Amino acid sequence: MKGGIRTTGIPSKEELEASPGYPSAKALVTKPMVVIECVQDIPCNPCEAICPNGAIFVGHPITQLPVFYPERCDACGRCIPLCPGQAIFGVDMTYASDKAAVSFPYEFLPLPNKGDVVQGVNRAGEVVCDAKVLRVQRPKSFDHTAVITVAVPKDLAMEVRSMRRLPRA
Amino acid sequence: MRIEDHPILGKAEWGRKITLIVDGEPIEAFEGEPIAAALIAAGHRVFHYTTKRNEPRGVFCALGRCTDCVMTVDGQINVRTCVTPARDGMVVKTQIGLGQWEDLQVCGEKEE
Amino acid sequence: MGRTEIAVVGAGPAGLAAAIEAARAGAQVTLIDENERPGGQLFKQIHKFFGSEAHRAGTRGVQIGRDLLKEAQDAGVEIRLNTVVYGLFAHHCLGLVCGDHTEDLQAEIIILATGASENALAFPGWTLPGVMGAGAAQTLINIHRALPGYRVLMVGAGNVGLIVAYQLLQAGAEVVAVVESLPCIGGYGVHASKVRRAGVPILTAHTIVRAEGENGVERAVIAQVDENCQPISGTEQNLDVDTICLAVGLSPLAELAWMAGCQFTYIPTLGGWVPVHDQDMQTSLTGIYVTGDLTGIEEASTAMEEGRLAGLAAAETLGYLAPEEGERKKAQVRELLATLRIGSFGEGRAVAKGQIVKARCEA
Amino acid sequence: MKDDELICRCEEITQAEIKEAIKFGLKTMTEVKRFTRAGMGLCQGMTCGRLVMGILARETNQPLSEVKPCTSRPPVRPVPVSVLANRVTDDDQN
Repeated sequence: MKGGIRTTGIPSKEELEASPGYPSAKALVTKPMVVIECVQDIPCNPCEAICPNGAIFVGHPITQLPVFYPERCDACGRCIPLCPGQAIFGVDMTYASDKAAVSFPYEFLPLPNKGDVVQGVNRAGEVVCDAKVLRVQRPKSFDHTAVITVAVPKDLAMEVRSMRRLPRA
Repeated sequence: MRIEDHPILGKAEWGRKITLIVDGEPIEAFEGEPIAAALIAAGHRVFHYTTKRNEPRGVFCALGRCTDCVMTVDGQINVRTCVTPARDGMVVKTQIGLGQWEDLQVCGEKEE
Repeated sequence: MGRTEIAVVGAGPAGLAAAIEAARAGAQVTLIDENERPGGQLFKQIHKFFGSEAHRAGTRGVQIGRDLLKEAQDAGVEIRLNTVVYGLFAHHCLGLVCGDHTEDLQAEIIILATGASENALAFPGWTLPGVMGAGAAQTLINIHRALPGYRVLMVGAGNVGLIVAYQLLQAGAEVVAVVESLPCIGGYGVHASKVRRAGVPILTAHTIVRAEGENGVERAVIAQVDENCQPISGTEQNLDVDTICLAVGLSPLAELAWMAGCQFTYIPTLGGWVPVHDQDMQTSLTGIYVTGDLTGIEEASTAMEEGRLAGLAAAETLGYLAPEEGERKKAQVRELLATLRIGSFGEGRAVAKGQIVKARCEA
Repeated sequence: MKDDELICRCEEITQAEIKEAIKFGLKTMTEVKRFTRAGMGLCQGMTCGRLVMGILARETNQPLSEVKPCTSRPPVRPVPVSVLANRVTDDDQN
């Protein structure tokens, strides 16, 4: 098979859309929610345990792909820093008329500051847009994984998945 | 280079600052860290030259198994620097080939 | 000669878990490690682990290491650090190197948890300073906080290669590329995705052709490979790097098990020669148990469960656990182990592990 | 891998030397080690052992499952003789 996560490290559109953790375009426009980009049968289920609303189901065996129920998700984002694969993101299509807010886990230094304009990158690490930093969360419970929320053009909400690393001081 | 700050591990907590004499030059180290770590942090790459081909070798396994990082330390040859803790004033030399014993005191042969 | 009831060799995840279970059951346990710090490779695993809550998923390896150490101390395990086991002799006697002298230690049961060592890859220039094991780089950056280089080429896209590439970025180095000679990425896709998002290309069907430099690596030459893993001429590329990390697999570190006379079997999926063992992790020799990567290359999560299994079995053998209780506890651990060996990444290991036990029955 | 490539880093033995030795009829790792010194250096084959096993299997058309490592002997880590000779027993300690 050409393309796809096993050859490129990037989940393909087909892989993502076939995954039960990936909300439909229809659901996405209704409210903020998480997007689970977990496409391989790894034995792992912390996302299921931490969700206070039962919006994520893995079940048995724990290699099953997480099933996401958008209607139950209140976008609290607790699963984002916990996922050992950093495969969960937050997407808010309702953020503004022309912008969406995207949240992603980030484990590099230096961290950006709220209000900074950083470069949004896609799953291949390519810069696709400027992105204004809306929030940088790093409470103790996240165990050193920061969650950064940026505003991006709406049509890039399902493309931007991180930011270009900032140069070390 | 030292990694002072780290996104996961936080700010480094170094031990007591000490000095190693490496090929006659002082370099800064922290007490108890492996000699090899201090050398790598100081940008030192060649730890010994091989016996037959006189080729440079440096840290390869960093676990005390491969013996590529051996140097002459306080006169003792073939010291695996990746698992030997640094102590203040240690005299460390890039080992040439099999090296040469320099100070028999460390072998316990010197009579008091 | 010193004596103990259970001697555990190697204080990594498997050895620590074994020592904790056995000591909790009431046995006298001596845990021996050649390093200055216990924990094996756990303290350099700064990423969050996979698995379920029972496997401490979502917790970083370094924290699991701290937890296990505390548990071992609380359980009354005697931990002997800076102590090399240089030999395993008749009558369960271990030869120890402790600083300036040697000692003997005899144990009723010996649990070997000696782990694994990194495989090498020979190519022109592989002896230059700056070429090192991925584990070596990981030790330097995460334990000793010394950066071995600024521009790194990672060879191998299994989990070790991908994880260490990511951790090199976290430490402040640039990873110029990850090359993998196979047409597919061997490690978890999510690890590959993290590296890709950080801007690092993963070049499958590529290999390192040579390393060049005077007194250390100054550049690497990589090339595409054909179906037989041979470089295709004309596809060479020069990469400006000062460090080349090798992540081309691990082999069980089994010298002591060989020396003891344990029977072995060859299982490529598990890293080569592994000592055969039964459902309780006991080898072909009564009273000698094996656990962790020594019994086949897996991961820290499985190593901890296998360690627990060996620790429980050893305590049971010595009478510290009633047979029913022992069986019940062991069954729980086996179940936890089984859940880590399913799915496309685990099935092969489950089959291979079954072969080991089968080989033991036939031995 | 080219023939002039070093395989044993400690004793600086090339693939060519190992292949040449195998032509004399060597079939086991122990024979190759004694004949060529590959794996006889300071690290005792810790790094090159697996590479030599691969070459031996290929050159003798044996599956890898037929090639066992060299006999494992103490000490399994480099230990100064002065330390090995300084054996402390209970009698010394009491």
